Amino acid sequence: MIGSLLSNAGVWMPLAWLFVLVVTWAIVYYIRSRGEARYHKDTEQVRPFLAGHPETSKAAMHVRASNEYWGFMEALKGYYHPLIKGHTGNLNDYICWFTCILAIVLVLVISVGV
Amino acid sequence: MSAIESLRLHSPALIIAIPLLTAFIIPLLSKIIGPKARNGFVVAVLTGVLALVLLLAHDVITGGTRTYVLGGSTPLLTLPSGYQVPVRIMFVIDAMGVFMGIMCGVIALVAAIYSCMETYEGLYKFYTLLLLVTTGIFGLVFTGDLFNLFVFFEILSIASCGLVAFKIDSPMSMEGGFKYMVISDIGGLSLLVMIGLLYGQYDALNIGMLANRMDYGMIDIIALGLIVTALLMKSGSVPMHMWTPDAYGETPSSVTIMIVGASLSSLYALFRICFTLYGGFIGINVAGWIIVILALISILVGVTMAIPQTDFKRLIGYAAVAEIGFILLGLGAGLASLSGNSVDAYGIKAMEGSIFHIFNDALDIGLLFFVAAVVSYATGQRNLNNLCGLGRKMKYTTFLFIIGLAAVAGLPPMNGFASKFLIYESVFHLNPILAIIGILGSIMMLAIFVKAFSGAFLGPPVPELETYKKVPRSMLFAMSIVVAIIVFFGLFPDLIVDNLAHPAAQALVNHSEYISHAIRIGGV
Amino acid sequence: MLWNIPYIAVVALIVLGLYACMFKSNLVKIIIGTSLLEAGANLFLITLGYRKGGIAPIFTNAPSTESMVLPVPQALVLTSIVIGLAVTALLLSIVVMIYRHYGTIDAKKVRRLRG
Amino acid sequence: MTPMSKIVVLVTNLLCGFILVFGFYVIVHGHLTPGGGFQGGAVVASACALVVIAYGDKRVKERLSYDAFSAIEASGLIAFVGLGFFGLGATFFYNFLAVERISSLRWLFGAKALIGPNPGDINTGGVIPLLNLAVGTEVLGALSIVLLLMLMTYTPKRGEAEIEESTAGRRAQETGEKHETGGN
Repeated sequence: MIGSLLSNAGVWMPLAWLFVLVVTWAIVYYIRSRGEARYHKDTEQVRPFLAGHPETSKAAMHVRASNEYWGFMEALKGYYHPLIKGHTGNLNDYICWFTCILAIVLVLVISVGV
Repeated sequence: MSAIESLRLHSPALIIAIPLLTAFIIPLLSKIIGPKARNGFVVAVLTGVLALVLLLAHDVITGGTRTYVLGGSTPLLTLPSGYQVPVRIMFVIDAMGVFMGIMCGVIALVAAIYSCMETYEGLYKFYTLLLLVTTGIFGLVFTGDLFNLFVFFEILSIASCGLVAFKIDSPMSMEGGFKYMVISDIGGLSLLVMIGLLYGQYDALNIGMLANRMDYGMIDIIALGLIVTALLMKSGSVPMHMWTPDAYGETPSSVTIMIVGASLSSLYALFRICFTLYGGFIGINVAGWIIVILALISILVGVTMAIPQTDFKRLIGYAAVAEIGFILLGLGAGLASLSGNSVDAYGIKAMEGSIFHIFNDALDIGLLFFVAAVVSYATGQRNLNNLCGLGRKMKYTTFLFIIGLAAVAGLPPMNGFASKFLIYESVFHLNPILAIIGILGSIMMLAIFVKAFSGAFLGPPVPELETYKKVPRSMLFAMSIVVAIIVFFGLFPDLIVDNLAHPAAQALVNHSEYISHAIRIGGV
Repeated sequence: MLWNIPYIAVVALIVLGLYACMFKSNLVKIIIGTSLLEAGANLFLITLGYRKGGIAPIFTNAPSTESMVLPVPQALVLTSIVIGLAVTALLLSIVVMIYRHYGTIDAKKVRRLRG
Repeated sequence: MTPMSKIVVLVTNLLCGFILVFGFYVIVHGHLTPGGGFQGGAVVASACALVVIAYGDKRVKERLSYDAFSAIEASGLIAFVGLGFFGLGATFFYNFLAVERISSLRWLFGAKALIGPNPGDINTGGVIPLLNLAVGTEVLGALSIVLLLMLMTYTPKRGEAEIEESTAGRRAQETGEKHETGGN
């Protein structure tokens, strides 16, 4: 059938997938529209309740890009520190990596191929 | 013979000669006609070349492998009377070569349209380099001669190093260009030593003739190890990948997609040499497993290294390394299950997935680099920490970034998912761990671009980013072409896989058919 | 033993070139290393085409008695030398620009792109 | 670079003619004696190098303009690929001059070459001498540009260098490429 990608273990039909997506979206939207329309924009409801503390400016609250995954990188410090140190940016190291991999590949291929 | 007929007959040579000719007409022309007319001329030439490539693709798909002998009395005269060895330089174009040709035609056209708004001085040299990279990729993917492969590989490297180091004012692009060129030079020289090794033994440079005469002695094994390492370095698999973010991050915004295309065409060279030259070699499964292991490491390292990045383009550079890992995964799986002239059902599907992924990867990573370039063009900022709340003002760019993000991370409706789906399903049968790490890599890829998306586009409008330059329409037009192709391939992947990727995988696996075309006695 | 001395020279050149590229931190020495590598590859191609007692493969006024050396590797080396020139000229002009920006050509210092 | 002494300038004036003649000899006789496009072009470019060294960069900048050599280079390669297009009757880069079919073009490099050792008649080789000429002009232009560019970027430390530094610095700000040094 047009638009169906066969791999030997399964099939992927993007059009059918989209159709199902649209149907579920329609159902969800219908359920949402049945709810009570008590939410009004830019009114008292929108402001966060901070127990009386002054609200800091939105720009200051925005999580900047580099501390987005702060926890992830803090947890994997043992893995990240050597990895970042490994990327030295020094051209000599790039070529050292090349010769090491060349040696390993030659040993592997010769030991099996002969 | 009608014009169309002669075009169809000579199309392989024209596809390479026309960009080369325009590459050197432009310096002369730009003295006469204005910049607008020159941009239009380049775009017109590249659309013509893309049309020629599609014409050639139609011929190759219906008519089987095409050979074109440069300089022979008829295009098919591979062995003139009285010769046992094909002497002239030949183009042997099978489904795989033409698939890569379509990729190169599309990305060259998109890069040319995108760069209509470039504001560097000495811009005509920019187009000369762009067209030289296009000629290099076309030559690399069409040629049937090993030394010709080396020459086009070097044309590609020198021209794309010229593009990487084009902004002579910024010290970073100088450093990136220098590293790129030394790495490509060492890769090219090991390719030359490999050619020496094979030529010394079999006294033939034609890939078909060599594959026919190979008997896989000790020297051929050394040559295989040398060339696999050199091409893995040039395409950026892990331990030798560190030049990739340096070079991709510093290229002028419109041609990063061409440098990505250049490293993908060195992946094509890896496909060609491993399958066609060393197809019958028993030890090729070992090389397949080496490539699979390096692919896994490059998926993991590429993805994890992208998370701590703050520079937008460097982050996408590391994502490109992970994408190369996915393609190598499919390639390695295909190689590992290759036996003589046939591959089991899962191997073919893995190769189809990775060939299709080459095309998708070029488009997705190219689109993301275009979005990064538009963001740095509009706000002048490259560091993600200073960007905030661009989504409000640059709505269309945000929409494009979401599509690019979904495509690279392999979310269902996009083309990334179609090719990764093929790779995971078939690689799972080789060894379940491969598919698990692949899916983990895709999820982490999504995490990276969620970080880039929320960092740059979400959040409140920040006062210092208020004034930003309006994004020119030629950039948006180029990006919408790429998005249209991505969505089309996402919704109808079987059109591409059945018509192009499957014959390409088939053409690679049974290399004897390739050999018969290359050394057809007497020519028809 | 005598006939494989060129091959020993090829191995020596390639090893020297790689050594220079790997351990020398001066950028110009890295370029010298790449051109050493290139010289090694070219010498390898030339010695492949050698025939004992052969003369240069030029037909113009060639003495018809001796046999000639294989011409094909020499054509390959010609192209490789042209490519080597282009690469070295490009690398040297980039090193000139790097010196203007960084003020140094030490590979340990020229690495703002890292991490 | 400061211009050289009077003697060197005089010798250069004498030698330049001979170098150019020898360079073009090597280009044109490419299909007979060792040489050809690239080697001959390199010899001619060495004449340009001699002039550049002898006359110093001030006078060279007025006389030898970058655009002229760029035009030579571009026209050389257009001629080379154009000759390839001429062969499209049969295939690309087909040696249409060496074949007896086109009798009218017989006089231009169309004679039959003897196989094996021969005295070397220049009128043989079909398109190859023309291709050598095209490659020769292309390489001549390209190598002279390389020499001129190397000359222009090289400025002695005193005087001019500071101006050069500031212009490079100012241009960096103009293009808005703000890279914080020290990396991330």
